[in-house]
Amino acid sequence: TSNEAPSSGSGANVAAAAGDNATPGAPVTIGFSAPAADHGWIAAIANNAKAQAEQYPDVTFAPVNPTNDVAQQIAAVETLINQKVDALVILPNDGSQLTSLGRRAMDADIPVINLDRVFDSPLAYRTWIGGDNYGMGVSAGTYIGERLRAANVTNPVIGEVAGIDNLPLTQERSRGFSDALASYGFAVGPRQAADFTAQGGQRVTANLLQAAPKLDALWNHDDDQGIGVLAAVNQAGRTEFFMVGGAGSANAMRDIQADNTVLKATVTYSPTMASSAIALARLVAQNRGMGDLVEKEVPTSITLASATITRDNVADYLPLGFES
Amino acid sequence: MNDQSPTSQARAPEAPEARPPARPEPSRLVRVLFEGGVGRNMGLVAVLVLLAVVGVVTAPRTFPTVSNLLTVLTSASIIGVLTVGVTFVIIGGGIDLSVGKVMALASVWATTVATQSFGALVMIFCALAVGVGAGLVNGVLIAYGRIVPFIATLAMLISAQGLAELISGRRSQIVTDPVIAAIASTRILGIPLLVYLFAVVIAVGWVVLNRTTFGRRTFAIGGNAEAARLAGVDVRRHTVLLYVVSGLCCGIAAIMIASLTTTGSSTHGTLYELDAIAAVIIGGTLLTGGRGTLVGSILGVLVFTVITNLFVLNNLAIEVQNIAKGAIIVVAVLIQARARRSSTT
Amino acid sequence: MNDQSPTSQARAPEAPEARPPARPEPSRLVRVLFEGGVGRNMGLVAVLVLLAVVGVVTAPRTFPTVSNLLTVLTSASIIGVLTVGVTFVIIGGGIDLSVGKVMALASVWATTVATQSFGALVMIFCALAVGVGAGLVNGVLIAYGRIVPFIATLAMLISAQGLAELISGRRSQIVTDPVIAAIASTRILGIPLLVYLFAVVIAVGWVVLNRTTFGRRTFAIGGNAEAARLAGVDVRRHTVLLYVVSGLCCGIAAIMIASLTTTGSSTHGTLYELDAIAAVIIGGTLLTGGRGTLVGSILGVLVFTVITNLFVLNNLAIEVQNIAKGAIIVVAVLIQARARRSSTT
Amino acid sequence: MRGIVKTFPGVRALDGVDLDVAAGEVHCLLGQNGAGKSTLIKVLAGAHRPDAGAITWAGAPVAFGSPHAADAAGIATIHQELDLVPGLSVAENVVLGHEPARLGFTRPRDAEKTARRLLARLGHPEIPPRRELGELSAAGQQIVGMARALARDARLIVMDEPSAVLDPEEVRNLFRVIRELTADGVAVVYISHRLEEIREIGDRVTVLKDGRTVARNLPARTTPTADVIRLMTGRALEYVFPPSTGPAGEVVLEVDGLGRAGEFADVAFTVRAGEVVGLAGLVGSGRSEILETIYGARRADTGGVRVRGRALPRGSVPAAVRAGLGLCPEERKTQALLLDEPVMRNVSLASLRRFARGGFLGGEAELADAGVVTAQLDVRPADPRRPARTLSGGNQQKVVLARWLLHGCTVLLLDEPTRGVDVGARSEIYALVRRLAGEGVAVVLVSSEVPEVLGLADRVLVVREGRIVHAGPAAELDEHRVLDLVMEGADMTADGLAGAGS
Ligand SMILES: Nc1ncnc2c1ncn2[C@@H]1O[C@H](COP(=O)(O)OP(=O)(O)OP(=O)(O)O)[C@@H](O)[C@H]1O
Ligand SMILES: Nc1ncnc2c1ncn2[C@@H]1O[C@H](COP(=O)(O)OP(=O)(O)OP(=O)(O)O)[C@@H](O)[C@H]1O
Ligand SMILES: [Mg+2]
Ligand SMILES: [Mg+2]
Repeated sequence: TSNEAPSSGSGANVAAAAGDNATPGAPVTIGFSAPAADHGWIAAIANNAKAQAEQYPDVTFAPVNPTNDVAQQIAAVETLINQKVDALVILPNDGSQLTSLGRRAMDADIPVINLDRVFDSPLAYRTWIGGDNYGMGVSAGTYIGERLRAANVTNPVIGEVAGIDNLPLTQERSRGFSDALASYGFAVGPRQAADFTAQGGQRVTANLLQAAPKLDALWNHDDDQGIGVLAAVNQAGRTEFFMVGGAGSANAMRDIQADNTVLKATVTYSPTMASSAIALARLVAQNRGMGDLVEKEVPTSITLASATITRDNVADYLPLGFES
Repeated sequence: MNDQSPTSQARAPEAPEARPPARPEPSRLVRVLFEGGVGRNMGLVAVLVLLAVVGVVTAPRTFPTVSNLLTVLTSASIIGVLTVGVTFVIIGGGIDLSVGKVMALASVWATTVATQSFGALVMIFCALAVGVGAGLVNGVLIAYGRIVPFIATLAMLISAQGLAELISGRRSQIVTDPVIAAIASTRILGIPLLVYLFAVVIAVGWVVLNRTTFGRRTFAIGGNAEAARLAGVDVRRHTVLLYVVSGLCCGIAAIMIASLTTTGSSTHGTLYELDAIAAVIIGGTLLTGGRGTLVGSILGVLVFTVITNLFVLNNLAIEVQNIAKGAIIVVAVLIQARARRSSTT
Repeated sequence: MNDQSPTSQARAPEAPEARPPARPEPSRLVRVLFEGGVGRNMGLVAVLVLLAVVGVVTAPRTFPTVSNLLTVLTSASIIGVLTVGVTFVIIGGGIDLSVGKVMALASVWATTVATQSFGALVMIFCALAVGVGAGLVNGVLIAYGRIVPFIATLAMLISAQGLAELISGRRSQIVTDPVIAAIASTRILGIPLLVYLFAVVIAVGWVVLNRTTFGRRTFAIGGNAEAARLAGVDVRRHTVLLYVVSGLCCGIAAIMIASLTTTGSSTHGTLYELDAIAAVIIGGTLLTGGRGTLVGSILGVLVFTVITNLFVLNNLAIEVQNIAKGAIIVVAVLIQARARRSSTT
Repeated sequence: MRGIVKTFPGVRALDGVDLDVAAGEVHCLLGQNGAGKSTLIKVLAGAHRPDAGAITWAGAPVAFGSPHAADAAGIATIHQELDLVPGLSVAENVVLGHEPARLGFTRPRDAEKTARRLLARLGHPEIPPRRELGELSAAGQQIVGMARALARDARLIVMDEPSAVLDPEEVRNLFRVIRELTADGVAVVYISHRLEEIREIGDRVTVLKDGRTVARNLPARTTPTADVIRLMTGRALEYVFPPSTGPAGEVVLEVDGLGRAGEFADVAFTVRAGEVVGLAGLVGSGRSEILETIYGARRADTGGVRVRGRALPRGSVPAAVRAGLGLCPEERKTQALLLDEPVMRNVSLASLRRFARGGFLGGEAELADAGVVTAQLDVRPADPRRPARTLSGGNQQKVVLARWLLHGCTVLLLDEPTRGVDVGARSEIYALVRRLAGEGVAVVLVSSEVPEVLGLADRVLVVREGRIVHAGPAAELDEHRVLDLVMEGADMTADGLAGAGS
């Protein structure tokens, strides 16, 4: 949150270039396009990308107008292609809808680093780096399953506050969640979709708590909307269940550390991937490989792991948390 | 000012004062309520009853509980407060598309670190001032700049959104002030403070609209602005005031939402303007102005909120919710129109 | 412009029929263009020129290029087609909030696996049919169900959204048909096919609005529905047709967006209705109906698109963009109003 | 038409009306405001469906389900409320509903040709067919409305108060056209509150009262006026102007060098307490503009206005109202009334402050006082809670007067106060104006009816093309002299108006 005292250098996470890759190469321009930030996670993506690019003296960072409209994102990236940048980092509003655009860039010999939401065709990107939505659901489900089993709860009522239901990522998270719970013999009870905003989280949760007079556990997909979810839980005075967050905001981590709310854990989906994407784009544009790998090329696909943060390990992760 | 008291004229000798209003007077309370809009909104009341029946049947254990009722009222309170302001503007012949984002801007401005450091009172003042200021700009652009309300308030929507993002750095600003944070969790006699606030805003709005010269002039301007002007009403100043009222409601709603979500954020209130306008129109206010009731608008808000609540309690998927919601709106309006037609004949 | 004020005749009782229309006839083309709206929209043209100057100054290497111009026109084309339909509806005294989501629904319906298996023609037919069908429902609800247009089309918006989500399973459906996929990438004489399509829709819309009985009656209904009824116009049938026209435009736009994004999706067109309505109103069409020009609406769309393009080329942060956009809209409307006032006096 | 019944919510507008119209005649329909004349012709035009009754057209029973059906049968109607579209051109209005078209494509040139021909026939070849209708004055629009009716080659043309916004010259033109039509065997139903017009143009008269036919097929030229008035109002009424009430007091209103570019210039006059000053002039001469500028509704470019010696700020209606001015504007419906609001609220609109305590309304005083003034003016129906929309034209006019009666003013500006008002109400309004003057109110009266100006005013100002060309006591003028002044000495006393007046 911007009203917290500034900590850890504007909260952006950057990787220092190490080894051979630290030496400046040919100057390159990296175009960057992402959805408009109406959300802490997306804001962190943009911030991380920018901060990472500033690490490199040989990189010119060319971000375009973030937008939540597919047609506008297409127009914006087209201006980058027209400008003949050396590499593109694209977090599309919708992977399918921008696939043809990725193809066009690749056909114009501009390597595309596809960030998070994946294009439909491997021909549309050089490298994909992103989080593991299914794995995130699995992590959350596993934590809840373990904890409930340890407490010997039978037939638990497990609630789920999803993000925007239209997004494939939401559907994957939910699938992972229910698959993981199924392995414990549990099922998802009341499930409602919010919209990644605190206000949506509050509204949906206030009603959902009415639908479930007694809950055992609650998974909320997103720590930004989680602020509202937690507010609704507190306003209803409900304490009989525990809650798991998602994404890994610094705010959620502080709540976990303080251990004075129902929030007991969160599963990460880290916006640090944007920093890595810029680093990858630089390497690809300069025809370099990744330092620690034997291969001379950057791999075509990198999937981040979803870690489970609890009170026990929160101190390790707090520096990576993004401000909502 | 002038020597002829008009009432003395009016009681001039040849006046046939032997003609009292002959219709039997209904009890005063009944009359006040009917005149105030309940009478014209029997259709909406019927729709609410219908929805309640559906709720009792489909979710017998969760729907008809006091705590669920209070949840519905709390959910309705924020958009309800905005709707009160929008009702004024629409009855006065205008429209306000900016309410959702002005509320967001006010919530952000009131929750910056700097503002919060001065404590709750300053935060409240700040939210109200931002709302009133935005309303003032809207009103002046419309009344004196002669920009059509749709465009002026759309521009305000966009600008307020941008300003809110700029100030907040596109992040949720967490409310640390305990007083503001407590508003949403305080209950008096078991009823949340937000519900009281909502009730007070409705009551004040109702009195102003129906029992003051300001309200009367609002109807007059919406009904026929030229006639109002030629009757000596300062139409432009009044128009400015209407948007200020709407802005003030945004300020109040900003405090409420900041407390309810424990954040100030530029994402608050997205599309609230459409919901508020829809509630006003479902409530029977003419989009062209001059006619409408506050009670109708509030019933409209409640219809929307109860629909959402029913869906959540029944754990319906969002796409089914949407399809059904569209159909329910149409049916509600048809019932309402039919009820009104039959009540006037 | 003409020397005879309509009342001057009253002072010339003698020799009435000896006075032929003295006004010199301007060239036919000039007249057609002026009558068609350019004359009334000099203000908007001025705004566009101003924006172009800003573009040339701030982005001299990227803004004034053919490829950038074509990018602007392509971006404008989809919302532009919707705006044509909305212009008809608003001139006819209604409003259509559903265009964005009806387009989304049509794009989804046209790109299901089943539909795609029949090939491009069936897909196009399907998109148009869905658009027309939704328009028909809107029109019937409004004309015969007597539901106010704001509510009827809002309900359609919500339902279409839900239906699109249901059909698509909330996923983007990929266009596999090569013909449809090719529409957006085809260029003729270096100009994208989408831009031609846009031009054709504008041209047809202009002719229908200004040169057919349908178009002239649209003005009549929006200007004075009762007068139109008394003149023997079937107002209700005409109203239905207006919404069908708007729906048809949604169908065309659906094909265009499906091709441009190579997907059909329920997320297409979110909030396009507000942009379309704003463009129509900036273009000088009265929200109350009866007056307006198609050319103005298109200029309005272009103003919006060029603003966005300028922001992108200059790489402005989104929050600054929004604040500036609101201000630019206000200034554009003020310039336009001033230009029109001075041209009529 | 036989036994036509039509009820509206709460009102039985027509309660068994009969009407016979023969080919080639001018059949006049008379009745007080609210008698049901307009409703009857709306039934005839297919705009309303009657609840009961039969219509026989050319020997066969018919039922017009829509305006289109009546139109197809050969009935054209000029409705009382202008049934025109302001946003369309003159030509498009003339042909609306029957646009010359090929395959749906309009043929604007044909439409313009038609419009030009018809406007010429009505004596107005100079109205440009391409001009947007909304830019024309009310009189110009009325003429377009008539052209519209003529465009249909109808066998029956119904005219509902066509002369209300016309000046004498225009009325003369209208009558010439009516005579041409009847000579061709077209039947005309003519509605007007000006009895002298009936006498001039009418053949037979049918009188309505409270939704019933009280007299049928009276000979228009020979029935004594007093009989007609008695039939309409149910009482004997002397259609005369009340006498002036004696010498005027001190000067209350001073208008000095007032002007607005393009509208009027150098307007200067004074009005004393208790004096009625009439402004005579042609439609379009700028009288309304002068009144509105005095009132502050338009901002003066030059000159000023003083009330009791205190200068009014330019362009401020609230200041004018505070200083004691009141205006009854020319267009009741668009400029004066809140049609959907109850009569009571229309009446109290200018006086809200009086009924408010600290801004709060709510006493019964408002209803009671509004009831008293409306009763005083005999507004019918008497219930002040009825929406203004449901009142007839004359009663709506009384409501506007009641507004200023309730407020009380030092200077009352009246713009065409009797337009569309029946004889009964007219004499009541005359009496009221006189009474107010007697109580010391200064009155400025604009009227297109010369006898009204002469009969009611103490002093007459003649306005021509935005300038006062004559000022003098009413007693020194007669109708012909005023018309001469108004028309710049054009020779027009000879024929058309010979039968008018009395
Ligand atoms: N649409 C309506 N709804 C309700 N009442 C109506 C309506 N139209 C007319 N009336 C009522 O019907 C009666 C007859 O009205 P109508 O307009 O026919 O009178 P009129 O004879 O034409 O009067 P005027 O001379 O003032 O034009 C009046 O009492 C009027 O209030
Ligand atoms: N709608 C209009 N547009 C432009 N000019 C107008 C319009 N109406 C009136 N005018 C001009 O204003 C002047 C006065 O017109 P107006 O008809 O109001 O005069 P008036 O003397 O009040 O006539 P009336 O007898 O109708 O009251 C004329 O010069 C006329 O050309
Ligand atoms: Mg009438
Ligand atoms: Mg006038």
